[in-house]
Amino acid sequence: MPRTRLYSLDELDDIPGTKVFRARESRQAYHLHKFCMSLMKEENRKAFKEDERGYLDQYAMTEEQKEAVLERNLTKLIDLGGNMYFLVKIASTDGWSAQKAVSSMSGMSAEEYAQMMLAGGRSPEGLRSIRDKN
Amino acid sequence: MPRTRLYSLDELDDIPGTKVFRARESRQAYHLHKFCMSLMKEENRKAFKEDERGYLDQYAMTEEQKEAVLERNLTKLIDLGGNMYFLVKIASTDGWSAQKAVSSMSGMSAEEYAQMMLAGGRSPEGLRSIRDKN
Amino acid sequence: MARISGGIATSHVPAIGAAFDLGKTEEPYWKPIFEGYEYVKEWIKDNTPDVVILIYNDHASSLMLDIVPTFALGFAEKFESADEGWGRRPVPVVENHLDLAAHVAEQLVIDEFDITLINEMDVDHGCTVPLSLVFGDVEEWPCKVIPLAVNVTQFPTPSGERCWKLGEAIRNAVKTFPEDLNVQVWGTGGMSHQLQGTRAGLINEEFDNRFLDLLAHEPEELKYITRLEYLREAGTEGIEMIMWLIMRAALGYGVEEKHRFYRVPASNTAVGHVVYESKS
Amino acid sequence: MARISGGIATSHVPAIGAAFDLGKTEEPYWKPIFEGYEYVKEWIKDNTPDVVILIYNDHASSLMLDIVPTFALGFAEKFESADEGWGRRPVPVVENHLDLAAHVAEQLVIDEFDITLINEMDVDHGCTVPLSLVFGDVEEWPCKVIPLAVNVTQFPTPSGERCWKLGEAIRNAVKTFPEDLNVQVWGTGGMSHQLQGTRAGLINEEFDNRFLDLLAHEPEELKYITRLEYLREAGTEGIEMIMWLIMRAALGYGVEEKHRFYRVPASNTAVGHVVYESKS
Ligand SMILES: [Fe+3]
Ligand SMILES: [Fe+3]
Repeated sequence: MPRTRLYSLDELDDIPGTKVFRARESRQAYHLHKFCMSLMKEENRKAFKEDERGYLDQYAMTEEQKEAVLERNLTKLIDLGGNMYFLVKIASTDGWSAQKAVSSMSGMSAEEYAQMMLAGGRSPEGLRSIRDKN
Repeated sequence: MPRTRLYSLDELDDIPGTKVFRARESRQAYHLHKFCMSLMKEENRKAFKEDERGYLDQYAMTEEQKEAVLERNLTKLIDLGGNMYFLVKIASTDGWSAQKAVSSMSGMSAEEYAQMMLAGGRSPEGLRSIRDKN
Repeated sequence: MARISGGIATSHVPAIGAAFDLGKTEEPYWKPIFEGYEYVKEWIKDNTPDVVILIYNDHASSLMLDIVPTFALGFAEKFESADEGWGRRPVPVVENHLDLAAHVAEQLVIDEFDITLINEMDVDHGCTVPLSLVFGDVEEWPCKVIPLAVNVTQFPTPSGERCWKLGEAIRNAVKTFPEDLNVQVWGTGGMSHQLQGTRAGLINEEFDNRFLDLLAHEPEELKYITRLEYLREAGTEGIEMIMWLIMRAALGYGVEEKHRFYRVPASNTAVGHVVYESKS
Repeated sequence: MARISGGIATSHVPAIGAAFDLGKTEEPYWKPIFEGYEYVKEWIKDNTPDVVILIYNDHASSLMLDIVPTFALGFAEKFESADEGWGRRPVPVVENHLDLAAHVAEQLVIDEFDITLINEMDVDHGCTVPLSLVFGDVEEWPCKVIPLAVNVTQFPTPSGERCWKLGEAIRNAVKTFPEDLNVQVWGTGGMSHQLQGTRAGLINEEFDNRFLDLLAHEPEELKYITRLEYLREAGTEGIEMIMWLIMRAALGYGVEEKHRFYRVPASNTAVGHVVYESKS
């Protein structure tokens, strides 16, 4: 007998400010992620920094994805299918800390975010479910 | 409870004229196989044919493996860890049929081997087990 | 709801693909082989599925060197024909049904199969030769294809029992897909052959025919054939028959054997082929 | 015979690795974190294993783009530290115990785990940061390491129950290895953290501490935490705690908790760490 689902997949969309990395996103961001992983080599990081637009044009990413990379708009890149484990390589190439990169999506300044983390991080209260508002 | 083994792994060595592709072989032939898979591109096949030795020297294969490739000695390459699904790419690069390549290990001429296949192939009788001679 | 309506199994010898591509199907060596597929070419016209889940093994084309998955499920939008050393076969691109693939992946993981998702790969003769044999020389494959590759080469390889359970789980996964889809499951590879050593050219007609006899109505007996027994009886590459077990299990208890074909040789291999319709 | 003598779990935050590599361990931000590892650095001197089976997840370094295995077992002779965008960490090469890896692979496949064999890969901070935290700044790691990577990112990911069973199967596999070896199993990742969106920075101390409370003596309750619950309670990356379950199951029923540490934050993450000795 097959096991039954423990929850409906729709519930994965019920978490505030959160996007789960699924097949759709993995397809949508495939070339964006290929670009990100290319930054795992020093010579590629150098080439990217010397001519960002030209470097991006080697990859079959969408124009929207390219622009979001140029803007370092991680919120938009997540929206366009990106996953942070790939995207953080852009931040590392820029010499940004992971905390600074993550804070850029949080709706706070890097300093406010750092203070929140020092004070124990963001509480899950009210952020568990859109539907249940808990 | 864990499942028990259905046979001892030593029995994999009990089959006449047969080598099972295991972890050891996979390590032993890793660079040989990397070379073989490089032949999946036309430009690499061309480069290999133009300078076989020079092309092989780009790969961290053993000298023995390189010589066996130069000699097209598939029997030896299997002995050195090779697996036929990789090695057949050398034969294809040479324009050999898979039958001709396989026959080169069989102890027969290509014609004798082809005749044996047309006559129904090699019988398993006497070739099942070294120990049991069946 | 989606349903599995039938299944096809066939050997996938690369030389058959070459004979097909080079227009040698009428030559005396190849004609009797291609005749064995006349039935399925007609049958498929009335039974064109929306999606084929195509169980095969990769032959050191995409999945055998750096990363060797036991069960690899194709998750890319499309799959090109691999260049196996003599250029890519001139066949259509294989297009995936991503929604069904995502659903099957999810259900298989829920059912405790530790599958590997493949976001990019080329498919080799194990996938494209059966498509050519069944659909012929076409501009586009007439259905979507979800490739599922099984490790049958680097030890350890999955058991017949595990393959059987995978087929059952695929059946359950398809059944719970909400869209109305006609799905077939194909198993490719085999029958007896050995491509190495002084035992090369081994063919075991008795073993192959017993396999074909049992597959339709008493397949449980086939689940317990070990890799060792495949090696001894059917040659180093005979284990490819475990892909047929996955197909068979995906079809459920009752099947009708619409067609059976067996011939020796094609190149180094015994060629087997069956067409089943599901009764349930 | 080989035996599993103990286990370690720890978060594997890349910033901890950077602080270690840049000699910042005495800085006020980092000092209290590194102090949490003083115990294990002493303990490991008397308890140096022959082999660590190190359960971690790859962070889009080697295994997340083209091929995404549920469970990937390292089969290469050695694994270099990955360049994750700021150069390779200056740490020793990770060397495999190939005979044990081959044995574990075989037993896991017999036990119906569909593992993926990895013949070549780099290991990222998920593997190397825990090694640095435990062994310190060394020329060579003092033991062999078999890396085992779990997909915790691309949906679908394995359930807690499946991870638990994998841990049990690893235990059984090690027990049947004929050579006399002292083996530890480590689980890395977690605790609560979320690296994306307006919910970034989420930390759930209550959830984390309950997890730590139950892990030693009532771990069964933790098996049933779904991915959905990890997402809601512990953030998008909190699911990395399933690697701790694999470690825990590999240790058998009775363990002694030798050390426990919890601190918020390191970069975006809550840091947790335990040291267990097996009683059986
Ligand atoms: Fe095959
Ligand atoms: Fe992590």
